[in-house]
Parts: sequence; C-alpha cells; structure tokens
Amino acid sequence: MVFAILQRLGQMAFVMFGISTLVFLIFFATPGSDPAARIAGRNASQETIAQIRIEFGFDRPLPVQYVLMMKRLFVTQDLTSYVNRGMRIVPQVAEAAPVTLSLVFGAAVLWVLGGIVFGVVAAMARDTLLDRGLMALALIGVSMPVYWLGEVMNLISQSRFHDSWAFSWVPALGYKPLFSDPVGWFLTLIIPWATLAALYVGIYGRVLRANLVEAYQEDYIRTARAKGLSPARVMLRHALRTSLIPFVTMFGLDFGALVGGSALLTEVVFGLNGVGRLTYQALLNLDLPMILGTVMYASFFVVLANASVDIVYVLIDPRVRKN
Amino acid sequence: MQNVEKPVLLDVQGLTVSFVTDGGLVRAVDDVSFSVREGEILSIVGESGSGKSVTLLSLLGLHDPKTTSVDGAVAFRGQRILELSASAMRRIRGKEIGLISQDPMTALTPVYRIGWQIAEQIRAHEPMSARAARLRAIELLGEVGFSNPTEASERFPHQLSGGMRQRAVIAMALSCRPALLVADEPTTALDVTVQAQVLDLLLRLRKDLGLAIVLITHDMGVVSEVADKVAVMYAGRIVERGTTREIFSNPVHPYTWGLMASIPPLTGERPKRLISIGGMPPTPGSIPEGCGFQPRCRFARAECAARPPTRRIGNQSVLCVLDGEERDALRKTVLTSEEPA
Amino acid sequence: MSASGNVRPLLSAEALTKNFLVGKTVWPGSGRTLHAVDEISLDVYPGETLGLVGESGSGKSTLGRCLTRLYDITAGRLTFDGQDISKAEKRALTSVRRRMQMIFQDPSSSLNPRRKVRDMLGEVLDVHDIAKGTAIDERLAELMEIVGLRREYLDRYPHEFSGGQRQRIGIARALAVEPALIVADEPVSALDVSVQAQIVNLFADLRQRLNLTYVFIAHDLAVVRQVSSRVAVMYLGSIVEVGETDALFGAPRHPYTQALLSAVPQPHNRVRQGRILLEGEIPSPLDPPKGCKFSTRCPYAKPLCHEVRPQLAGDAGHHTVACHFPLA
Amino acid sequence: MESSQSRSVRKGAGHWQRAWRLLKRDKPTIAAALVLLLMILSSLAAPLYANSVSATDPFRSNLSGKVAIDGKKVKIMQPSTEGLGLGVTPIGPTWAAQYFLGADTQGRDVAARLLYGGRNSLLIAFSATSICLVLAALIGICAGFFGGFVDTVLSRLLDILWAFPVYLLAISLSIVLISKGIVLGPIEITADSLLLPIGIIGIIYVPYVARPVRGRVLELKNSEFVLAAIGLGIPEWRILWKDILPNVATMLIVFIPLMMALNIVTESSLSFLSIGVQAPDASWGTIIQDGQTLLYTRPAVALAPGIAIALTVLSLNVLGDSIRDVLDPRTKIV
Amino acid sequence: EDRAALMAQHRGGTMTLSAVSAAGTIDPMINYTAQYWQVYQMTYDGLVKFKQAGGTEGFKIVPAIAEAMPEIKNDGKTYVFKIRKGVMFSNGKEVTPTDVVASFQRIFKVKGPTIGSFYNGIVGADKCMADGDSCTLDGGVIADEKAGTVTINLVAADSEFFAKLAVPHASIVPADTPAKDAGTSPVPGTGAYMIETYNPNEQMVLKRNPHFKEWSVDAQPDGYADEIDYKFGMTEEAGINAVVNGQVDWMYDTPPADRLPEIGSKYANQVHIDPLAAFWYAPMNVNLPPFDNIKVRQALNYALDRDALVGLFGGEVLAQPTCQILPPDFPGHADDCIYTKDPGPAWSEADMDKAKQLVEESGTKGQKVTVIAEDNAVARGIGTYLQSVLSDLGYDASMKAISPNIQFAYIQNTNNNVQISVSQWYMDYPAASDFLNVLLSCDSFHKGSDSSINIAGYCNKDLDAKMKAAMALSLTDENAANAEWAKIDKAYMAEAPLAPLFTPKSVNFTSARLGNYLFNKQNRWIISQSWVK
Ligand SMILES: Nc1ncnc2c1ncn2[C@@H]1O[C@H](COP(=O)(O)OP(=O)(O)OP(=O)(O)O)[C@@H](O)[C@H]1O
Ligand SMILES: Nc1ncnc2c1ncn2[C@@H]1O[C@H](COP(=O)(O)OP(=O)(O)OP(=O)(O)O)[C@@H](O)[C@H]1O
Ligand SMILES: [Mg+2]
Ligand SMILES: [Mg+2]
Repeated sequence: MVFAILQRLGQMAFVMFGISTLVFLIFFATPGSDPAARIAGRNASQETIAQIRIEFGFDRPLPVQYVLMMKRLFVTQDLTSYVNRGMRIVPQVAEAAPVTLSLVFGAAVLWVLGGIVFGVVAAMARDTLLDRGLMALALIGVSMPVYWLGEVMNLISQSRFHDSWAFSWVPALGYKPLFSDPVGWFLTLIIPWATLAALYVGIYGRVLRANLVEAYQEDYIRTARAKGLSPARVMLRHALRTSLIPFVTMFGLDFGALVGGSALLTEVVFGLNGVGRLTYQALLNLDLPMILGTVMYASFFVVLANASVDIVYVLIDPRVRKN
Repeated sequence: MQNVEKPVLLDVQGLTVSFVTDGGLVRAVDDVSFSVREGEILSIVGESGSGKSVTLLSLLGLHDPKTTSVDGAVAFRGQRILELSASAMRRIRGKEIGLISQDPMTALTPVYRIGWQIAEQIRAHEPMSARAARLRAIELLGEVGFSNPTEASERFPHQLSGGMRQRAVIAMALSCRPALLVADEPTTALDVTVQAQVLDLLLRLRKDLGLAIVLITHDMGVVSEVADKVAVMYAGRIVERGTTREIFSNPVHPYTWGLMASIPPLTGERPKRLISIGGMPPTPGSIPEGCGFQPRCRFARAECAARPPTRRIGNQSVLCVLDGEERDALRKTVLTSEEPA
Repeated sequence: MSASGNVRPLLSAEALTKNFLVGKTVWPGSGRTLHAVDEISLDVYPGETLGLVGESGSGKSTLGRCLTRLYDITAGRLTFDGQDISKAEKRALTSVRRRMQMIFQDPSSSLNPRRKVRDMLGEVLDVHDIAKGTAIDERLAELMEIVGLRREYLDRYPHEFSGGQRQRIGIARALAVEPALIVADEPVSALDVSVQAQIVNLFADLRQRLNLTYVFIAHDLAVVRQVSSRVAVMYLGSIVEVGETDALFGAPRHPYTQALLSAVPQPHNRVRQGRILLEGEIPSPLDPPKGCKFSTRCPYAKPLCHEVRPQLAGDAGHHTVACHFPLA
Repeated sequence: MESSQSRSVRKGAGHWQRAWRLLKRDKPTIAAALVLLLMILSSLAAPLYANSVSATDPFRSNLSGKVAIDGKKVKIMQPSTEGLGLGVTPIGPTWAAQYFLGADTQGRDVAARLLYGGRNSLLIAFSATSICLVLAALIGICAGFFGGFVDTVLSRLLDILWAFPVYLLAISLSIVLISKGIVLGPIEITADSLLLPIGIIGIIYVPYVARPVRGRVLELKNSEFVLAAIGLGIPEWRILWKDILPNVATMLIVFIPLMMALNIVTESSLSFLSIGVQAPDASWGTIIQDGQTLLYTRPAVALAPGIAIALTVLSLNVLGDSIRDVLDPRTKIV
Repeated sequence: EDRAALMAQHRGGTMTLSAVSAAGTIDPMINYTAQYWQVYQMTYDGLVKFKQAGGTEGFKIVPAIAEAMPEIKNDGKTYVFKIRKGVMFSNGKEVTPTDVVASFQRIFKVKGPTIGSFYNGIVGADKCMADGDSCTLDGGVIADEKAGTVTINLVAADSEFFAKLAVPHASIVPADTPAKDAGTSPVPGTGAYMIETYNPNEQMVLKRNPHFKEWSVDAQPDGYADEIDYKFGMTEEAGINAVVNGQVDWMYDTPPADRLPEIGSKYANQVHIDPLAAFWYAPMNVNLPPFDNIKVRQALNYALDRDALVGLFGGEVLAQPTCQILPPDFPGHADDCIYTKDPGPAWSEADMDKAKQLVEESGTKGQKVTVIAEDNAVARGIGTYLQSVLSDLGYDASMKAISPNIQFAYIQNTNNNVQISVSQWYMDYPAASDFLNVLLSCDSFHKGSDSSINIAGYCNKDLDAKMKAAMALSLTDENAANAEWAKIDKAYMAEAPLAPLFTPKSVNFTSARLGNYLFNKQNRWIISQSWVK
C-alpha cells in the first residue's frame, strides 16, 4: 500500500519534472522573454538590467535556476511572478482553484448528463432521423470554438437581450464565491457552464452512443430483455452501466485537464479569475514563475484524475475488483 | 411422463423466420410447428446452425424487428403472442416464459450482483419491496442448489464458476414461476457432474411446479434422460418429431439416424471410427429446394427435389419420402455399419 | 502405444505450477494468488492421445496453455522433446511452436473476425517458411482438404462459417505448421454430435497420417474415451488420477473419477443406476482445502484426507491415483 | 464437391470492393460524400471565385476602396454617421457577387477568403488528424501491447503531453521562427509553414485518442485470436499489424470527425498566436478570429466559417460511420 | 464655495472600475504604466505634481509636498524645497524631510526603471546606480529637519527636472518603507485615497485615507467616492457590456472597434473623447535591408494611407493622421507634413506613385519584409495593412503578431533582426525630448538588449547635439527651444527612421451614473474628481 502510493507519487513527480523542464527550456529559448529586462521595466537603463540580472540570479546556469525556482515553488512557496511583482504564485493558484473547480464541476455535471441523454436517446432511436439529428447537433457543438460561443453568449445575455425577461437575471460577469453568495455563484456560472459543456456534450454523446450500440449486441442485453424489462430499463441499467467505462476514461482526461486550467478561454471570456485565466495571462506575458505554477498544478490534476479513473473503474466494473 | 393429457401450453404453427442480410433474405427457420403441453419437456436437437436458437428467440419476440421477419402462429395458452403489443409481450417475457440462454458466461450483466439481477426481474413483474425481492432471490438461489445462497447472491457473475453461473441464470429464469422455460443448451459449457445437478434441478422443478420446458441440446444423453418429446431440426426445418422413446428406439429420418449413429459409446467396445454424416451442412441462404438434407443423404432420390411430405407414424411425424419397410431396412444398414469411405 | 519406461516422453511437465494474480487493483500487491495449475507432473509420449477431463474451472485450459507455453509458467519444469522450455524466450519458442500447437476451446473467438481464412492460414505458412508464393495456395488447398472443407472457403470470413467449420479452420491452422504435438482444448464441445463425430474421426485420421500426438481436453467423457489412449482427471488444479483409458473407465480408483463417470447421461438408457451426486460446490482455487482437495465433497473422506494432500501413486505409466484410500 | 475453379473468381472480390458496393447503396453516405466533395472543390476553385465572381484580391487590404451596390458606389469601410460618429464598420452581406458575405476589418471579401481559407483549414485538419491518429495508434498499441514498463513510460509521457501548456510552445515557436526558420534536414520550417500547425495540432490530441486505443488493445491482447497467433509463432510485429491494428482502426474512424472539428478550431488559436496560417492568408479559424472582432456589428463574418466547419464535420461523420460499418465484415447493410 | 456644495451633494458611494488585466507591481517607484499612474494621482504625491485639473491646465506643475515651487539657484543646479507641514501618510505619520530623502534613495534602491533617464542627473546618482543597496545620494538630496527643507543638487541644469519630479516615480513615501519592490503590498502615501488591498488577479480596493485633510486642491483634491474598486479580468467586450448595464462605472481599456458605433450613438453622452499626447508609428530598422536605404523608408512614408489607418483605429473622431513625431498641442509641435501628395501643414493623401518610384530607385524590390505587430485587434489590423502596402510596393511582405508584452521587448532587441514593427509612444511628461530624445537619440540605442527604445536603431550625432542644445535652451527660453524642437522633428522625419501613423485620442466610456468627468492632459481622467452619487 505504502509502496503503491509511493509509486504513484513517483510517477506524478516524473510527470511534473518532465513538464517543468520542458517549460523551463522553452522559456529560456524564447527571444524577447528576458525576465531581467521585463522586471527592470520600460526603457530601463542597461546598468539597471544588469543589476537585476544578478539580483534575481538570471546569470546563473539554468539547472541552478531550475532548482532554485522549484525550491521556491514547492518548499518555501514564496515564488513570485515576474510580471505582477510581489504576487506569490502558490496563494494565487490556491485562490484561483475554487473558481476553476466551480466552473468545471458544474460544466461536468451538465455535459455528463447531457452526454448521457444524447447518447442514450440516439442509441435507442438508432438509425432513425432523430439519431442522425442528435449526432449532427452534437457535432455542431464540437465545431464551435468555445471562445466564440462564449462571446456570442455574452452578446446575447449581456448585451442584446440583457434587458429582456429571458436574460434580465444574468448578473455581471465575474465569479461570486460559493459560500458567501451561493445564489450569485449559481447565477453567474450558469452561462459559462452551458458554454463549456456544449463542446463536451457533443463528444461524450457520440462516444457513448457508439458504446451503447456495441453493448446492445451483448448476450446479457438479450437476457435482460427476456426478463421482461422495459426498453428504458434495459438501456439505462444494463447497456449504459457497462458502456460507461470508456466514458470514464475520457472524463478523467478532460476533467483533469480542465481543472488544471484548460478551460482558459472560457474563463477569459467570462471574466472568471480561475487557474485557466492565470495560465492565459502568464502565457501572454511569458511569466515563467506563474506558468510553472499553473502547469505544476495542472499536471498534478492530470495525474490525479488518471489515478481516480483507475479507482472509479473498480467501482463501476466489479470485474477488476478484489474478490 | 404424464398419464393424463395436460392442456397444450405452447403451440407453434408454421413458424418462419427470415433475416435481411447482405446477400438478400435468408430463411433461417422454415415452417416449423410443434407444441408443448403443461409439464412437458420438449427437446430440440439438430445440426448447429439449423435454426434452433432462432426458433427459441422468436418465441419470445427477441429478434430485432428491423432485420427480421417472423411469420406463423405462436399460441401461448391460446393467446397469439406474436401479435401482442410490446408491453403485453413484456408481461409474458420473464413472467410466463423464462429464458435460459446459450452461454452462461455472457448471459449475466457483469456489473451487477446476481441477487440484484434476479430481484430485478421479480420486481419487474410483481409489486414487491426491494427487500422482499432480494429474499426471494436468495430463496431461489437456494432452490437451484447453492449451498450458501445469501453469500452467493452477493457475488458478481465473474466470481462464479460456469456451473454456478448457469444455475444463477436458471434461478433467474424461474424467479417468476413461469409456466414455460425455454433453455438454449443450458449445460453445454458444464462438465458432467454439474450438468447432472442442473438436469436434476430441471426435472425436480417440472415435478414440483408443473413447469414445461423447451430444451435445446446437442447431448443425446441429456435428451434421453430428461425429454418427453424430441424435435430434430435440420436446415431450418423440423425433420422429425416424436416422443423420446419413439425417436430413440425408432428414428425414421435419415438425418436422425446419422445423429444416433454418431454418438460415441461410453461403455463396451470402442469403435475404430465414429459414424458421421458425410458432406457439409448447408449454409442459410443456400438451402436446397425440397428436402434440405438431400445433398448429404445416402438415400436421396429424385423425389427429394420436391418438398418432402409429412408422414405420421403414431405420435411421430417426419419429413421424408422414405416410407414403410424400405425405410426400416435402410435404417438397419446405417445404425450398424460404418460410414462408407 | 502405451507409455513405458524406455520411451522418452515428447512433452514432460514436472511440478508445473501456474498462478494468477486476481483482484488486482490500482494498488500493486493487492491481488490474491489463484492456483490454477498446482504442481502438476505429467508426461506425454509420442504418438499417444492423452485425454484431460475434469470439472469446469479445474484448470484444464490453463494447463493446456502452459504446456504449449502460451502462458508463462510460474514454477516447475517443462521439457519438449528433451529441450527445457520452461523459461524459454520468445525467439527460442518460435521453433518449438512449429512443433507444438494448440486448438482453442472456442473456435469463434480464436479467429480474427476481420481476416479471411486464406489470410490467416497463409500467414502461418509464410512466417514459418513452409511455403512461398504459389506454393502457399496449393498448400492451403491441401490443408482445407485435410480438414474436409472446400477450398473456396478460403476466401470467407470466420463469421460465414458454422461452428463445426470454424473448428476445422482452427485445426487446419494448427496443422499448417506441421506440428508433432497438438493440444486440443475442448475442440468438440460446441458441436452437435454428427459434426463432433466428424472431428473426432478427423483427429484419428490425422494421428495416423501425420503421426501426431495429442493432448485432448474435453468434458464429454464418451468423446474422451473414444479418442484417448490415456486419460488424466483434474480436480481443482491438480491431477487426481491418470490411467490407460480402458483401465480408468473400467475401474476408476479416485472417488471423483467415479462420481464423474456415474454422472454421464447415456442415450438409450433413461434410468441410470448408482449415480453419485456430489454435495456442495467446488472450492475456490483461491483457498483450496488444506488436505486432499476433493476432501470437502468426497463421500469417503476420512480425517487424514482433510490434513494431508495425497500424491499420485500406483503403477506409473499404467494407472496412478492421488488418493489416500483409492477405490479397489 | 463442386468444382473449385468455378468460384475462385471470388478471391479478388476483397474487403474494398465489398465496402464500395455497400457504400454506394447508402443515400446519406452519398449525400455526405457530395457535400465534402463540394467543400473541397469549391475551396480549390477559390482563385476562380476571387478573380471572376467577386473580382477582389482577398489578400490585399482595401480600406479606402468602394464597391458598386445597386448602381451606387458605397465605401467598403463605412464610418459611423450616428451620434458621435465613432467607429468604422465594414460592409455587410450584400447578396451581390461582390462582397457576398460582406467585408472583414481590412475591407477584404469574406466570401473569397472563406474559399481560400477552406484550403488551409482542410489541409491542416486532414493532415493533423492523420498524424494524431497515427501517433495515437502507435503509442496506444505499444503501451497496450507491450505493457509493463513501456506502458508506464508511455502513459506518463501522454500525461506530460496532456498537461503541457501547448500554447507556450506555440508562442515560443512563433517568436523563435520570426527571423529564421528551423532547419530539419532537407526541410526548413518557417513561421508561416503549415507544417507547424499540422505538427503541433497533430500531437496535442494524441493522449485523447491514445488512451482509448490502449484500452482496446489491452482487450484485444487478451483475446483468444491473438493468443492463437502467438501460439502459431507469428512474430509480434505481424500480430500488431494484422490482428490488432485493423481492430483499432475502426475505433479510430469514430474519432476522425471529432478530431477534424477540434483541429480546425485549434488551428485558429494557433494562427492567432502566429503559428501557421499568417495574415493575410486565411483559414476558417482565422476568419472566425477576425469575425470575433466584428461579432457585434457583422456576425456573418464569424458565422460563415463556423457553418463551413460544421458542414465538413457533419459530412465526415456520416461518412466515417458508414465506412466503419462497412469495413466490419460482420455488418450487414440493409 | 461651489466645490464644497458639490462635495456635500455627491460625496460617497463606491465607484467600480474595470480593466482586462492588472498592470503589475503596485510600487509607485517602479510601476511604469499609464494604467497605474492614473491611480497614483489620488494616492501619492511628489514634491511637485501636475495639476489635477481638466484640459491643458493639467500640464502645469504645482507644488505638492513642497510648500511652493522652489527658486532656481546655482544656474538651475540647486533647488531648495520647503516641506509642507501637516501632510499625513495613510499610516498616520507626518511627512518629514527625512521621508523625502529616503524616498529619493529608495528610487535607486528598488532600481526603478527611470533611474537612468530621469534621476541620473542628481548628484551621487551614478554611485547609486552602480550599487543601489548602499545608495545615499550624498550631496544630491539633503534634508534639513530644522528648517523643514530638502535641497536637491543636480550635476547639470535640467529643464525637465520638475516634470521628472512630478511623475509617480518620485512619490514621497514613508522613510521606513522597505527598500524592495512592494509587489502586491500597498505602500502608504499622502493622497486622498489609499490602496487597501491589491490582488492582480482580482481587484484593487482604494479607500479614503483616514488621515487625509485637503492641503492643496490643485495637487491633491479630496475625492467624491468613498471607495473605489478596480476590478481586473473582464475582456474589453465584457467591460463595455458591464458599463452599459451599469455594473461598472468605467473601463480602462479602449473599447473594441465593433462596439464604437453602438456606444457612439446609443450612449453618446457617456462617451468622452479627449486628445492624447501620443502617436502610433512604425519604426524601421535603419541597420537592416531594405530599410537601411533611406529611399525605402521615405517610400513607405509616402505610401501609407493614413486615413485608412485612422479607420482601423476607429475613425477620424478617434484619431488624426500625422506624419511627424511630436503630437499636436505639444511643446515643439508645428504642423508639417512632408510625406503626402501635396506637402504642407497636414497630411492629405498617400502618394503611391512617388513611393513606387523611390522603391524602384532603391533597387530593393522583391526583398523579404516582416512586419511585427502586437497581438491585439488594432495593432494586428495595422500590421496587416502595412504588410499589404509593402506588398503593393513590391516587397515579399508578411506580418507576425506576437503577444504585446513580448513584442515590445522583442522589437527592441537587435538580435531579433526586426525590420519593421508597429509601436506606440505615450508621453511621460510634456516635453519634446520625451519623444525625440527618448525615441531617437543614440543613447537610447543598445545593441543586443531587450531595452533599447530607439527601435529604429537610428543614430545621428548631429541631431543628438541639436537636441542637447534645445534642452539647454529651454531652461532659459521655452519658445526658442520649442522652435528648435520643431526643426529637429522635421530633420528626423526627413531621414524617416520611422513612419508616424496617427495620433490617437482617448475614448473613455463611463456609466450613466458617473458625473463630473474631468480629463487631465497629463494623467487622463481624474478618477477622484468624478462622482457616482
Ligand atoms: N441475426 C441474424 N442475422 C442473420 N442470420 C442469422 C441471425 N441469427 C442467426 N442467423 C442464422 O440463422 C441460422 C440459424 O442459427 P441458430 O443460431 O438458430 O442455429 P442453432 O441451431 O442454434 O445452432 P447452434 O447449435 O450452433 O447454436 C444460422 O445459420 C445463423 O447464421
Ligand atoms: N487469465 C486468468 N486470470 C485469472 N484467473 C484465471 C485466468 N484464466 C483462468 N483462471 C482461473 O483459473 C482456474 C482454471 O481455469 P481454466 O480455464 O483452466 O479451467 P478449465 O478446466 O479449462 O474450465 P472449463 O471447463 O470451464 O474450460 C479457474 O478458476 C479460472 O477462474
Ligand atoms: Mg444455438
Ligand atoms: Mg477450459
């Protein structure tokens, strides 16, 4: 058990190490990213830049810089941004995490439910017009860039129809904390949730449909039908349940990546100060400490999500369970 | 066997099942008729691919209506069940007619405990609390011979051995005390000791509950041990039908002869070679007009090109042109001599 | 035909063991060991047919796969034609594989549904340099003929065949490499009697024509009796009795063999006498009984049976049994 | 037995003939193929449209140009006349040959750009999708088939890829490549080389596909027919190629339309970061980006490429589904 | 008084401001962004300050922490400031001469970006620049606690010295302020407001300084709102929507182009357009082909349709075509345009024929040219347009847009071999030298450095000398100096190291409830002087 946890942690460390070195190398290979010049400010004198370079250790060999930065990120946790100077990375990420989690959790609920409804209905109406229609709809969702859809949603809800009854409830963009303002939290997030989910509903619905259709060939489905169960029950309790396994794999990947900050465009469009927006800002500014911070956080979640998928497997598929 | 003639439970007349396939319409079951009385065991034997499973599944309306056409009349307790609405059919499935499907390994949903799966069927047909249904399920598992049914009900299918799974499937099929059980090769995957347990169980249920059974099997030993009546299928048709005793002691169709002859003996002298039917079984879609067995039949003649007549000998009926003494003479040659090279 | 001391066995297993780790979850070390094959020693002599019977789940298939080295062996020694192959690597096995083949229990799942018969069989010939170019076609036709299939069936997909035909394709594929030994895992259990008879005859013919040696796994005792020269009975991962066919069928010495034989339903013979119904379930291979594995269900079990595991004993090569109190 | 010659003609009638025969019968498939063909043809015909129909150069800014609409000369970039007179709005859809879909912020004909953009988008998306599927198949198959250490390493590499901020790489590459290209053997990659977006996009979604592939391979690896092949002494690479790959391939087909959609959209982000399609060249993605800045006044600019993407993906989807069905020898098509 | 009445009526409430993103450190001595300089007006004061008033009045420098403007002594090399009594920091302490000296030292200790350009003229600055930590400015800035004065000695007279003291980098902060970048922790100041919290990812909250008493209406007037929340994270589109919906009172960023017609017509009275001392320009690298050829640089200047460029920025209301460096209404500006069809005071039309002819003469046709622009809608548009014009001129032109923060550093570094780029310059303080000297002097050019604001890499010793002279002259004769600057401007334009594009105007879009909008030429909208009640 201890060994197993250590092994997982080791893998996590491997992933984090891999990503951080890549990020580090890419950063220093990029022209125009000289952090000293950035910190010194617009039109700073050469002397100032030179002093800053020494003070911040940018003159040291890359491995040393790497170790120091990792130490400041993980051990002393006082790593600060190059751009928003004095802004500590760790607390910022910690503060942004609930926003991203709120966004992704809500969207995940929507897209999982939506994906299931899409997949199930399409599979039940297999090869009919309804099936084709639903699958077309799903793909349209996939074809819409999320930043575009988000902007359109804003156009509708914040501008064109903001004063109509349909959207007058939509609050200003931005995040409201769940615990201090649950209603506000919910209202501000509805539209971002829907926007983010639109993409994934399509993907999940399609994949689920394919799995359901396959599951329907299985013997146990025939048994279930021979038991006199209603088609809905056969579908939901028997076919769906066994089809969820690939669904869960994908969910692990997506959820991990999104919680890790992949929802950046959604967060930017809706003014949510989550990890994604942090990442976005950091990327635009080539803010190395912040990039490292968010990326480490993201890889943590990716690995964590994969580990959780393995555990969820055990829950939904007793075949891999201990006897 | 019953002394008193019980009422007919299932009556199948002219059942024909066709599949729409790549190469056009394929008739897998062709004008099949048989009937089962209450408490009777009918065994269907025959070549693999001859349409046994298809016949069974069409009784329950389990074919995909989009690719299958089912014609003929199937009367269950006098009710024409092929014409029933989907929901009425559902009330019969599992409740009146229980199905044991061919492969116990894959017949159970892998992600649910077997107790749950049995209870699910019970609750689909009877208003019952989940708890009560579970208790019933445990009771049923005990009935089919689990030594510790409570514990067994908590297991997942993959945690059971083949024999246990098959018994779980049987328990499930019996859960609503159906009047008819249709069993598709329920013991093929099992070894003889477990097979014996399962057969015992079926016989006991027949005795205790008056259960009628349609049993598909390849094992002639099983047939002779449990069946009251036998139907022999070949290439989508029932070529011979009769009581078990009649079929075993007085088979009249050349294909049945072949079947009987090819059974390896368990005692006595071991023959050098087993007798087998030469040639190849027809694939559906290429079944010859007229008698389906004709290309492999050693006694085929010109008349066989036409659809053979149905002959009756007592309770027995047979689809063959052969008749009378000629037939008996020919039979002797088959059942005693070896297959010619 | 029968085994005798001076003939070198073609295949010889010594204390062969195969364990599976089951219930393994994300946490390594979380699984439990399942002893599917538990220290089995067995010799197969050239030209013989060794029947292998036993309760389902007793480890017949697993043993078969270990013998052909489809599974890695957990422990024990396996020699084929004098060569120790228990730890052989892939490369070394390739030559062994040409001489030792397996026919699978389920003919449909052992054929790739997306490949034509010609493709599958031709590949085998090609890989082993048995035939090249047009010779392949010829050899394929020959193989099809041997197993009694039309040569134009070569261009069919597996799903276009009946069960018996599929089994023949499996046999043809095994024969393609011209092996000396074939391990056949329940090759006829899915077939109806007439097809079964064809296959059984086919096996007999092939044995004669090609001088093959078989390990024939089946649970239909009548078939086993028909094809085998010797029979081994398995129970819960162990061999409980081995003997020449007639000896074993005529006078079974292990209570389990006895029960097995008594349970066979026989045609023409509705009322069976003296059937021994075994009580209870087969124990889980995860924690087999301490003493004799059959002791939990044995009608003759004595205290000793629950404590000490009996070893195979008796007239080696003729009839041995693993029982403290063998039947007369 | 009948003569063996008579039917040996069947030998040639392979997989593909059968598939083609079946495909030809399916009306939606034909329709989808036609739509796709139309997309490809019309984008190939882009110069024709630009020269003869719209008669504008879709790659030249045309900020002070005028266009004749209903006989009147109208400014392409129309300054606002209301209120304070702020802002300049490009001309909207005209329903005429010129500026059919209106102009973009540089006064260029959107319809003509849409056609040109189709070339880049389709090329990038097709190539990237192929790369992605090939890589994913390769990695997924290796991880699944060889298991153990190989699996662990590959899986973690996929994790790295999945958690890696690809846009960082894109930003960095775009900057690195401005002044000089990267020389890789015989090819030199510059910032506007389409190889870059193709490569990057081709890689980033690999984990997404590779993981399910790995799962499928694990399943196949334990299947009896693979065991049988091992038993026959068939070399591993051959088993991979002949037994595993075809089964994985049908699974990959499901991903094609999804990947196409994702790739076209991703391409637009990369173009935005100056990797790949560069101004004044166009792709559907970059037109959407351009349209994004006109969303409130000229929504048609962003909508048109969106519809083009959706149509492509939809028809691919229909095609993909049919092809998958048809390639499975077990399917029977009505 | 009038102001008192208004104050009574409108005082109170919370004003909400919005920006796409925060602007970095909050340290007034380090931050060098227009975004926060605007905020610092109400939180910090220097010895002197630009007047907090609308219009050109804002260019006036008034005493702040100093009681009065000092006399010029020692040929403009020595200034004695008398420190105002009773001015309190937000931490409750009174401002003393020691604080002033410490503040000047701190500029060097925290290595402010302008120590090399603004404050290097103070005696002792050279030592401080070499080693910031031990900075004392000995003999440069001297406190006299008893007299309540601070004396500043310069190495040489500097006509712009007051302006340099009036910018936020010379803010007076408490002597005990840590001598390192304050980052996100607010530094106490003397303004009407103090920064209470600052989270660059969320918001900056400004509250009234509890120790504030209005000590100079010109330098630091009391504000109306009780609290000012400056939120970060909304996109421009979202910001506009929020202002329209009354959720936000003002947004910092320029409204996106496609919203301009809408707000200009529907919300005309909430839109405020004011001229800016700034220009957009395209620096051309005079050290790289083809722009090492003056004819090519001139050709591009002739070829640019500046009306089209104005259109890209939002139309003629928002920008004005220009072909000179100094913006209108700026010291030293004289209307003049040489790169137009009919050269005269103003640009009229592009002269494509002339441009093509020049290119032909230069023999550079067909060369590769890459335009580097910032990655935002306007700059992208301009870059694309430049690329299009260059193509028309016969070059193999392409355009690359890169992230704004990186682009600024990227185009400066000679290692990156940037040929031509799109850039802007907004003044720091109203002096011609802030454009001409900063952007084009030889001193502003540093090879291989990310900080080399002379992007064109143009170095003309003659003009450098002339600029030095003009700066010296402005000490004594402002007008003569301005005339000199006009000539320098023209001389530079003749050499065309850059192509001026247009002079932008500022567009401020405020909520319906916001009143008393005042635009200060130096620091733009005066936040504290608007009310929301
Ligand atoms: N869904 C279907 N579509 C097309 N053909 C089918 C379908 N189901 C069964 N068949 C064909 O119908 C024929 C009869 O099949 P069936 O399964 O009833 O045989 P069986 O007698 O049960 O054989 P076995 O003993 O092998 O189980 C077979 O040839 C089979 O290929
Ligand atoms: N891959 C595996 N992983 C774990 N357990 C296995 C595996 N294969 C077989 N077993 C277990 O090993 C034991 C022996 O199985 P095996 O398949 O060899 O039995 P068998 O005698 O062939 O049975 P049957 O007659 O049903 O084919 C069983 O308990 C089975 O559950
Ligand atoms: Mg069947
Ligand atoms: Mg087995």
